[in-house]
Amino acid sequence: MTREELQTSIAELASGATWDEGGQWPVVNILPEAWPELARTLKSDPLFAFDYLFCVTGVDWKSHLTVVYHLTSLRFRHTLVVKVKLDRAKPQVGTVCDIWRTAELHEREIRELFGVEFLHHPDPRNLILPDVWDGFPLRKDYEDPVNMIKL
Amino acid sequence: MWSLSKISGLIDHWLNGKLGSGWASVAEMVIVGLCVIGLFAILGLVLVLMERKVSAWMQIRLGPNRVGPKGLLQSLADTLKLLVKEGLTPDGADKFLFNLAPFVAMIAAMLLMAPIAFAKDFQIWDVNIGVLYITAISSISVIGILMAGWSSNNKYSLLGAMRSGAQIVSYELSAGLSILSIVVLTGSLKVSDIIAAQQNGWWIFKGHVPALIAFVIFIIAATAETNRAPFDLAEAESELTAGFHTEYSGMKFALFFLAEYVNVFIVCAIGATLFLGGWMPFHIGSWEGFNHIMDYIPSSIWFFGKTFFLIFLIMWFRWTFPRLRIDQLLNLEWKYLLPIGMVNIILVTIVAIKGWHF
Amino acid sequence: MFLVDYLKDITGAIKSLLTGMRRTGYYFTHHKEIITQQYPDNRDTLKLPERFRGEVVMSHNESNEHRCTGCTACELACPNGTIKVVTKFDISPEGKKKKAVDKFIYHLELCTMCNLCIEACPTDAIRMAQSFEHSVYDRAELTKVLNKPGSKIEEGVE
Amino acid sequence: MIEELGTTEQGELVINIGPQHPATHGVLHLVVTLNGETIRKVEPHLGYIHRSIEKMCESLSYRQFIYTTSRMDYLSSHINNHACALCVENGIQVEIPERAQVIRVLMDELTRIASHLLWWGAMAMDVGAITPFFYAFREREMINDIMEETCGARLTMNYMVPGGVMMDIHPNFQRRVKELLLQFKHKLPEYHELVTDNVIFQSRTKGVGYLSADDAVSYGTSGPTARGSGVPCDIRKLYPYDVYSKLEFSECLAKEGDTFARYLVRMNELEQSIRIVEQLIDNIPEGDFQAKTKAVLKLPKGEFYQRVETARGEFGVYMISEGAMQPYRIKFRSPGFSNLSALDHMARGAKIGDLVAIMGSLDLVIPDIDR
Repeated sequence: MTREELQTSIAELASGATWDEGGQWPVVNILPEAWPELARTLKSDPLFAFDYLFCVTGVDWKSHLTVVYHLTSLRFRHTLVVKVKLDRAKPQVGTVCDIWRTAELHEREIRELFGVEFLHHPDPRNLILPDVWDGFPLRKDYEDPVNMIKL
Repeated sequence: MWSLSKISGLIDHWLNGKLGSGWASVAEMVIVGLCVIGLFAILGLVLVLMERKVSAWMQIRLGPNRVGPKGLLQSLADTLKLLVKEGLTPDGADKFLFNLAPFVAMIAAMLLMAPIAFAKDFQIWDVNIGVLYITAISSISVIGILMAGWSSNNKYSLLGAMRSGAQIVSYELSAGLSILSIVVLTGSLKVSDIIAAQQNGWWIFKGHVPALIAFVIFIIAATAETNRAPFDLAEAESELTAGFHTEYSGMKFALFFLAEYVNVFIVCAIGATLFLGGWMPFHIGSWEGFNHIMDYIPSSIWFFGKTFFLIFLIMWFRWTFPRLRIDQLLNLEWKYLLPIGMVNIILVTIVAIKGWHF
Repeated sequence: MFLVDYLKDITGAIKSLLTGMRRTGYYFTHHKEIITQQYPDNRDTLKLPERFRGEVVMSHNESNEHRCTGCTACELACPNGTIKVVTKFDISPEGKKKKAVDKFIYHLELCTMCNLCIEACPTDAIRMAQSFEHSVYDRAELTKVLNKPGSKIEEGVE
Repeated sequence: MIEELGTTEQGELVINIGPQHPATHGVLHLVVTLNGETIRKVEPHLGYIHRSIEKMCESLSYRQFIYTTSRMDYLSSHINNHACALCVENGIQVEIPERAQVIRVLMDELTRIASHLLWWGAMAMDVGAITPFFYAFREREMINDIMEETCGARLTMNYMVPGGVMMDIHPNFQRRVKELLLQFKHKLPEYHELVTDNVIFQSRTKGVGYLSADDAVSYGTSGPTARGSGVPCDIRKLYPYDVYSKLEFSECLAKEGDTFARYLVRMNELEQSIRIVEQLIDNIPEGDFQAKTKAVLKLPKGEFYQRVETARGEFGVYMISEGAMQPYRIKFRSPGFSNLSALDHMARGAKIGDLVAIMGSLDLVIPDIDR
């Protein structure tokens, strides 16, 4: 699907989705409530067939957090970037690891580094950090005077 | 001519003259015990160095070449290092069994020395059930390994010990069958008789194809019984770190290490005795002249030459092959070696009854 | 047929094992293939390529002059804070104040040999040396002052 | 914190493989639940070598952060650097001279050969054959020497800079690469004799660690791991960068999806990489090795994503710029992390020995997983 086609067909699915201009791939911004539903459609609908989730990450925008999903379809070779905007005080989004299994480890990583809670995640434990870690290291306001060396 | 049997005879004569027959035999036992321990130490040193050199040359490396001339004293230095290292006993281990296990492994290896003929008329104990004795005692070594694995209170050790148990119990069968085929050919369990029967040629040549098959099976089973690659599942370092001796350190570890090498020596010595004529020089039928020339080489050199050839073969396996998986290891035994061994022993029996062997 | 397959399996397996053994046997007997370098013994003949990045050094000529102007371009380029340039002001014979390097401090223990400082240097004052045996007993020895004592800037380097 | 682990209620044995274990090639920690020798579950515990490179990069300039990526997948450091350099170049809109592009691709492929060689040796060692490791290192050493001569370092080169490469190739470069190719052609059959054709190796790897094509996609695997299951995913073919679009090489695929298939894909990739190097080594165009760039790079506001194919799979750099001298956020999509997530699925029901073989075939590099 071309960029325009993607835009129109996804706009029908998720109301309130906004699109970022420019960039190499179409970027859609949605709210967390709409995400698991949209994800399921993106994966199962043969028009999209977004079967390959190649990158999941979080970004701290100081005012809010986003979780960014990079999706591609191995059949059609089109790519879509989905940004889910989250409240910084209580970031919550539904998990997609039942749709794309690779999300399981990625979500666990984002959970501990950004403090995003993935609802219904089957194994929400710390993957990288010790269990008793305090704070979310990849947030912009994270301070750790002991382990972070300022040059 | 100088020979080991003459020296032993002289010592026997001298002791009997000095002490009387009762005390002389006690003194001889002590001497023999010391000799066995000394042989152990020397074998350990030589075989470790040999293994390191063989592996190095196969791996396009130089190998140990720092300690002593051409690195000859390397294993001595290793031993010294192991001697002065602290022997740790892990918390929660069964201390008695943990400390006993290396000695059990050693003693099992030591007992096997008894019926081996190192040279002409040079044998500790020429018992009339020599071969049976060997097969019986060699199964004891698994107890040491199981003991070590169980008492270490370590899951890797336990897994290694269990693997080793399954492995040795299985491969005993093939080893036994292939040994049996020589017993069938010779008609005697006595080691000296078996060697004497090879006066006019070694069994591997005289016994046609069945003897060759028995030899191949024996070598495979021997490699497995000594827990050497490709059958080193008991210590499989990429899976179980060090298997049953994961928790051992210092001299206790060294004893396991030594027992492994001595076991290799012993199974190779047995293989050499049964299939390659032991100390018997290379004789061909009734070629008197040729046989006479061969007799000029001392019998001990024949024995050690053959044994070390087999040891080299086993080392060659180790440094070439990947390791088998536990189920494949058992498959190999029960699906391939054992049926072949059984068919083979029938063939050997036919050969023996018909007198087709030379 | 079952028996034929069974025997084929066995012969195929033995053949593959023997080819492997022939390969290791070849190397066992051909010692000229050995590639071991006996490192501490071959120090005299061991020659590292001229681009090898061992540590940052400052070139000095015979009259103990270096080319560093103290511009701190290297300090800015360094990702790890390895370099600290302490500057001073020299008074030239004409009475003019001129910025010059006082101490060029180099923390070898922080350096990742990324070569960015060398690339950044506008006057080619620093370069990478080929030494690689850096181990010392006290980590303080790894903090080095690269400009030699009493050295001054080469004539004509701006 | 890892609680005291013993046996579960079902009488299953829980063992810790790692963080220090000969088979994990680094500080990977796997908590394995066993029933006898059979694996019930594999849980990875990561973070033993996590340096938070992504956070570090937020305070480094666009020239500086590239060197940190050499420390992630240290076996494909050139390719990682390449991805970062491409990403920055994409932002500053600079045209790379042809010569620099060719040098970069040459270096990438040499790195891939070196990486696959190390993997081959380590894989053989995992299944218990130690000797192949040394044969692999003999050829790998030649590549390292070539790298040392041209780039100045053996492992963490930091040779790619935004705009091209840091220095021109060494005058000896072409001669030595040709020597390497000659030696390699001579030695590659030995590798097959020693390991590929070995009956023990085949029985250890065939049918072990099966990963279906659907699962491979769902788990986000890439590189030889996915191609072993028949998923075409070679970024060099699908989204070519630099001069890859002009080169002749084929994407290596296998259908079986088992450990041996992944092994064969990597062995074939070695040959394809040699093919690429052969095509380029005599055709390095004249010209600059570096485009003119500003001393201080500033990227326009926006997001940039660059995908490249490392020896282990797809490596992605996701860079968000706010127009400052430093990136606002960088995410490295590492191939090992996604490939690791499929390990549990592949290893269930296998034996401990199989787990080691499967890990070997995934070619995990732990700093790449932990970042």
